[in-house]
Amino acid sequence: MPATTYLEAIRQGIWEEMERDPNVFLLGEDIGIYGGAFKVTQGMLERFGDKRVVDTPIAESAIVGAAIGASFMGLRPVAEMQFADFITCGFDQIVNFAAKSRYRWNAPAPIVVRAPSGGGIHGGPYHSQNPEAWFVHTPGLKVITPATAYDAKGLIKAAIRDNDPVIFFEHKALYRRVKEDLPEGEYTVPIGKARVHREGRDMSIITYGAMVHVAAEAAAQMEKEGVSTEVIDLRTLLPLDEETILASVRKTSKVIVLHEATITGGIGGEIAARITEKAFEWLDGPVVRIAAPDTPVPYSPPLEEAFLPNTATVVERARRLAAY
Amino acid sequence: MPATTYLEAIRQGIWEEMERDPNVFLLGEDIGIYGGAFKVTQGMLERFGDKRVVDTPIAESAIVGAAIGASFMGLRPVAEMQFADFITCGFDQIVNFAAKSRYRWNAPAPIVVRAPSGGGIHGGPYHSQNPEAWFVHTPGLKVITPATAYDAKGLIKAAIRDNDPVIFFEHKALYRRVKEDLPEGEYTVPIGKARVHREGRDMSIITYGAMVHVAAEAAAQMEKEGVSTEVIDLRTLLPLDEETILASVRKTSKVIVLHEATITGGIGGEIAARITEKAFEWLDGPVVRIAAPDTPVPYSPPLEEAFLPNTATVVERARRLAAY
Amino acid sequence: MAAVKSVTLPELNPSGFGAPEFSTPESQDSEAALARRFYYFLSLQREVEDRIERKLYRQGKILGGVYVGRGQEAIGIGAGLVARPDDVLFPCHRDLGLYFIRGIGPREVFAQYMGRVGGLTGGKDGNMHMGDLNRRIVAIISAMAASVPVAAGAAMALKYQGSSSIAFNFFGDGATSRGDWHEGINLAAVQKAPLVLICNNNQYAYSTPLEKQMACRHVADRGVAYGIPAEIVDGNDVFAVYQAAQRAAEHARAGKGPYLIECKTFRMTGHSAHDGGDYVPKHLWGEWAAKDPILKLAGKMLDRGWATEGDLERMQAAIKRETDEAVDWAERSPYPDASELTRNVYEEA
Amino acid sequence: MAAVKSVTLPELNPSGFGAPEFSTPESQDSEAALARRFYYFLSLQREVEDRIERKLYRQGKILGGVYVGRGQEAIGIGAGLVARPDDVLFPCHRDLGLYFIRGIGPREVFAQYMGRVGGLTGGKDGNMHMGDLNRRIVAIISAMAASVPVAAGAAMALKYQGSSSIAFNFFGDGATSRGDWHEGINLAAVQKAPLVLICNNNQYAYSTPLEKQMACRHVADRGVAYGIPAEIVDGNDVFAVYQAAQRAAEHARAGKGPYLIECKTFRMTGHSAHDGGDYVPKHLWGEWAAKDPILKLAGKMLDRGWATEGDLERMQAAIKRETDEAVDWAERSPYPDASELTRNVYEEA
Ligand SMILES: Cc1ncc(C[n+]2csc(CCOP(=O)(O)OP(=O)(O)O)c2C)c(N)n1
Ligand SMILES: Cc1ncc(C[n+]2csc(CCOP(=O)(O)OP(=O)(O)O)c2C)c(N)n1
Ligand SMILES: [Mg+2]
Ligand SMILES: [Mg+2]
Repeated sequence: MPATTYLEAIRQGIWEEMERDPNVFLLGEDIGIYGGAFKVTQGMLERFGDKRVVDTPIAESAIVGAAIGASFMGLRPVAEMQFADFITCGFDQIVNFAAKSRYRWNAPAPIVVRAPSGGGIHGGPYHSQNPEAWFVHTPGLKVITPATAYDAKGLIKAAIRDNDPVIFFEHKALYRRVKEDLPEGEYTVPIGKARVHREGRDMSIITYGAMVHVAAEAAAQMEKEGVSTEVIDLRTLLPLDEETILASVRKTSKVIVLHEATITGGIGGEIAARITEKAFEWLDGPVVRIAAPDTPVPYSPPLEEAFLPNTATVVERARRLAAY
Repeated sequence: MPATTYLEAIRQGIWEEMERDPNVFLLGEDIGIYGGAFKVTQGMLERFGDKRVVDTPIAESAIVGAAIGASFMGLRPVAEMQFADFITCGFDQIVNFAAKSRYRWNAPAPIVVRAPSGGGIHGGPYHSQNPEAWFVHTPGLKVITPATAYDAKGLIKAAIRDNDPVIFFEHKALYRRVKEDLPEGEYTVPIGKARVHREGRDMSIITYGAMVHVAAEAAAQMEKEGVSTEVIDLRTLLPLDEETILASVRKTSKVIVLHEATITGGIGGEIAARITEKAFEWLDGPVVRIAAPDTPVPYSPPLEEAFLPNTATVVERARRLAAY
Repeated sequence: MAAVKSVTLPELNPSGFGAPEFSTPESQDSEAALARRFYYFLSLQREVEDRIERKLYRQGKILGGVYVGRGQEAIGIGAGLVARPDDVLFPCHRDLGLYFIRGIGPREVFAQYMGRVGGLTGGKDGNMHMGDLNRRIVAIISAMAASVPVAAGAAMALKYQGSSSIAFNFFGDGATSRGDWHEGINLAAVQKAPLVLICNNNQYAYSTPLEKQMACRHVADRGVAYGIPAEIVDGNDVFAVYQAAQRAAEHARAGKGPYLIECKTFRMTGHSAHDGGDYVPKHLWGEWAAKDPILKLAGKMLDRGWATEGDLERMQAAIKRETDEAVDWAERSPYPDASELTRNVYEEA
Repeated sequence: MAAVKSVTLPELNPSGFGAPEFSTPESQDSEAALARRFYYFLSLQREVEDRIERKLYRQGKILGGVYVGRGQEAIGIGAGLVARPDDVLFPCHRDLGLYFIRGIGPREVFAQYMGRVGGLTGGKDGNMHMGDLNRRIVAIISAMAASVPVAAGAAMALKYQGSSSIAFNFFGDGATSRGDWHEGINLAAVQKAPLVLICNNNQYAYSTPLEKQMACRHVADRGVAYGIPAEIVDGNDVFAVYQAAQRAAEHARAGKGPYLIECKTFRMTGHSAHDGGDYVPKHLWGEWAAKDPILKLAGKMLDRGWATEGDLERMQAAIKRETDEAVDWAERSPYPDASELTRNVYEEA
């Protein structure tokens, strides 16, 4: 069996859940006959029919709202935003209806909102954003950002089974670039658990999504320079796996937090703050944040390249931190 | 002249700008004949007419969008969200249209979006939120959160004159509770400058909005216990006045960051991270964050009281930090 | 707690909560029986809301926002009694009667408003922000019309499940300006989801009169934009609303998709308890008071011999007693413990 | 940079950019002259977009999304030539012709698509996400229909300023499903803002056919929901579009508020350059190819003696040369320097 791409892994995960539970259904724009803008739902219309694979009008608020309403009736809706950038159009439904429903009146809204996010595909300001921090600041939601095919599959399945609303960010640049052999049998990946992507002793890079691969490259290079670098893949941003983060920090005492989203108000601040709050005594230097600058995502290739955090930048900052 | 309330100060500020510049106009729900849900625009319809004080349908996205369009034509729109909680309904227009316009095609969108925010008025989950962190994570916006009548007036005037889109959070609990004598003449308060609300030597509390007053009470109590406590009122959250923050940290070496918004992903993380990044050597203890817990804002009084950070909590954490 | 899959249907108490039997013989005339139920629920909503707005709020016992349905009770109740217990209701903020119809008592409502554990949300939320999935009544969020896409989705789910249940969605004239209203109805229409849409056009949205809200004459004019039928009824005539809702429900249940009913009415109060409604031209109060839905119904009942003055008085008295008792109960209900604050944000193990 | 208060109006070059004179004597017939302008702009859009989609994109010289207006060029151009230079245009993603009408040349367009400094946004944004406030043409954002409230606000501002300028807002059939579309038009209608609304109903939104987008028959059916006039025209007949836009503009300029035009057309391409449009029933391609707006116009011009075959050929040849030259120019335009990345997020001192 050839290695499975990140995209195909998500597709498999959804497919298996559709097979398993007739309450699972999909809604979104162009997910039926077209199979989705990225082809994540390809073949599902044919297999599951148009009652379970619902092509909707262009109306993100209605898509999310309808998912919520269907979830109240016992269904397990998986809503697709064509691009994560359009999640802003369904924002109120997510943060005010879905997120608060269980707390307010004991009515869980077990929906999954899939949102293809991230840059590196020359998408410009509206097809490249990483809006996860907004949702991390919204109690009642869970936020997932897989970096590998294995996790993408296991986490989408866990998300669909989860009894709370989940925002599932799929990094577009990983869709076809990342692949691996997946186990034959059925599996899920627990929500809320980070993963040690690569072990190390001298420094930790805490990251998620596409940046896991950047961090891994940087770590490999640092290794050659004699700095054993650990890479933590958060996998879930809300709830955050503080334990795994702190364990790594206590081991290495030097930390970089890396993300592709813009820096100010990004989740890097949250992580850095938790680390200093809870492992201050273990720190041998300031927690370093590496993230995109505070600008929209530019279109032109040299600008976008300068925008996205890359291996060279991480290595350079890692060297400085190592020498601290 | 009797002392001016925070609410009246905002009203005066808008009024003066309306008098000064015929391009300034207001739009929002019930701002005309009713004078606004909180009466911030009272009397303006009578004075300036319904061409400049526009009662709109219930349509936050249209309100923000129309403000943007009018700003492109050279006007200076001041849009009111009836409650900050409804800003989510105009979210896409703010974060995708207004915030990115100058950067993308050199078309500034000098709008002001006024948003009455905050709890302590028994408003429950939808009339109490503090959503500022979402906007702080949106490059291209400015975010303002005045704590005093003086600042409220000076900052709303500065916001209206500013050539970039500004989200202006007015804390509802301060509207009538906070007052002071205002100068006779015209003045503005610069955007992007924090203010030392109270000087101290041993500890800094960095905060904004309603929490400035909680911090000041806590500081007064700490003073009695022999801990000289500085209170920094950020006033503007984006851009953040790093200089003033770091100056205070370098002086006191112990820091509490305090906000009313929920803790995870709140702006406290950003501030704590910057402080550890840029003043690590000066710190005599971890940066402590105090904020609301990660829940919706509950309605019932004992729950809401437990939700809102209060003086007792701040004092208790301050004592622990002082002893660190 | 898992999502509710099988719904426990409430016992629908046809005479409400302890409403007295009428002295007139229980005739075979179903109209008379219906009228009695209307009268009971209309009067109960009126009484409970009067108590909330004019007493408990002014006494400082209710702290948050208070929105009542005075003068427009016939809309929720007329349509609500068409709904089967297995139909899903999406009330707006002036539809208290729908809760009573679903077997939620005044006790839980008062406790809800006072933030007590006995309230439907246990103090987590306040006022009309309440619901109960087991009774298939969905809590609004504040954002006007946000319930429309949600109701559309519930209706789609019912259709998918092969159920004959339908959804009823209530909203005001002002709510129709919101994007969610448009998106939700459009989606439901394309999907032919079984959704009854009921607009209370009370001619104001807070202080904003209709002509500043929309440039079409009737909310019902908007049906054509979605290819769905729309009709206008006298929202103060509970029988008229009931009949329109029957037509709508039949349409929806037959698989023909959404159906819009515009109920013309008037908000006989300010927007909320703190608003005197000074912006309303004075003469309108009197004009609409004369069209009061309870008066109108009582007149009909007396006319037709469905009830005597004494019957109605006894009903009113019973409702007052029930209300008194419920207020007492609610005031004795404790406030939630602060430890509740962080509970139930997520599923708990 | 302060907000643009006084607008520099572009010189409107009536024959476009270096388009050749016709051999037929410049008659007094204004229709002929108009036809010539139509023909020039239609052909220019077709040629430039063909170059973008079929050549530069396939060569990998354009990296982002590519959406073209093939087959529906008459809509933007027919309406755009009604607009006065001081009117404000809000194009959608298939309205490239509007840029040419506003004096923005193919050079800047190619450079825009290739992310060069010579592009209208200097590389900050790509493809049709471009605008120029000085020329009163406003850049879309991606979110469909987001420009509708913005156009409503611009129109309100024009009215407030006492200007006789109006706004023209373009969008597709799919965009009409969005909440912003509803909110924006409703606001403009209530405000009687001078806004011409032009829908290109090309029967698809990406892969989604009309019947999954709306349950009404025509987009124009929606006008009544806002109390505004709405009409349907053949979107492939540039004269018909022009005349409808004249009616609409007159209505708006007379202070009567928004006016909706639905242009029936067809998207003669996939949704974007990477989409073959396999979901479109095969026969439709041929049927609509026969209704091509350029063919239709050419036929009329020849019929009426407004041009000879030779004239049209020479025009096409000139456009090809112009396009070649513009591509060269754009390819020579440098990429922006990385230092641009953090510039102009906010006003700079
Ligand atoms: C999105 C949104 N914006 C503003 C408000 C504030 N608000 C609460 S009720 C109301 C008026 C609602 O009018 P309508 O829909 O006609 O209902 P009515 O109160 O008249 O029954 C407004 C503006 C809100 N709840 N939601
Ligand atoms: C809010 C939003 N959701 C999804 C998309 C993705 N998208 C881009 S164009 C398009 C189809 C637009 O259809 P229509 O409005 O009919 O315009 P057309 O492309 O047919 O001209 C979609 C779904 C988007 N741009 N905006
Ligand atoms: Mg109303
Ligand atoms: Mg289309």
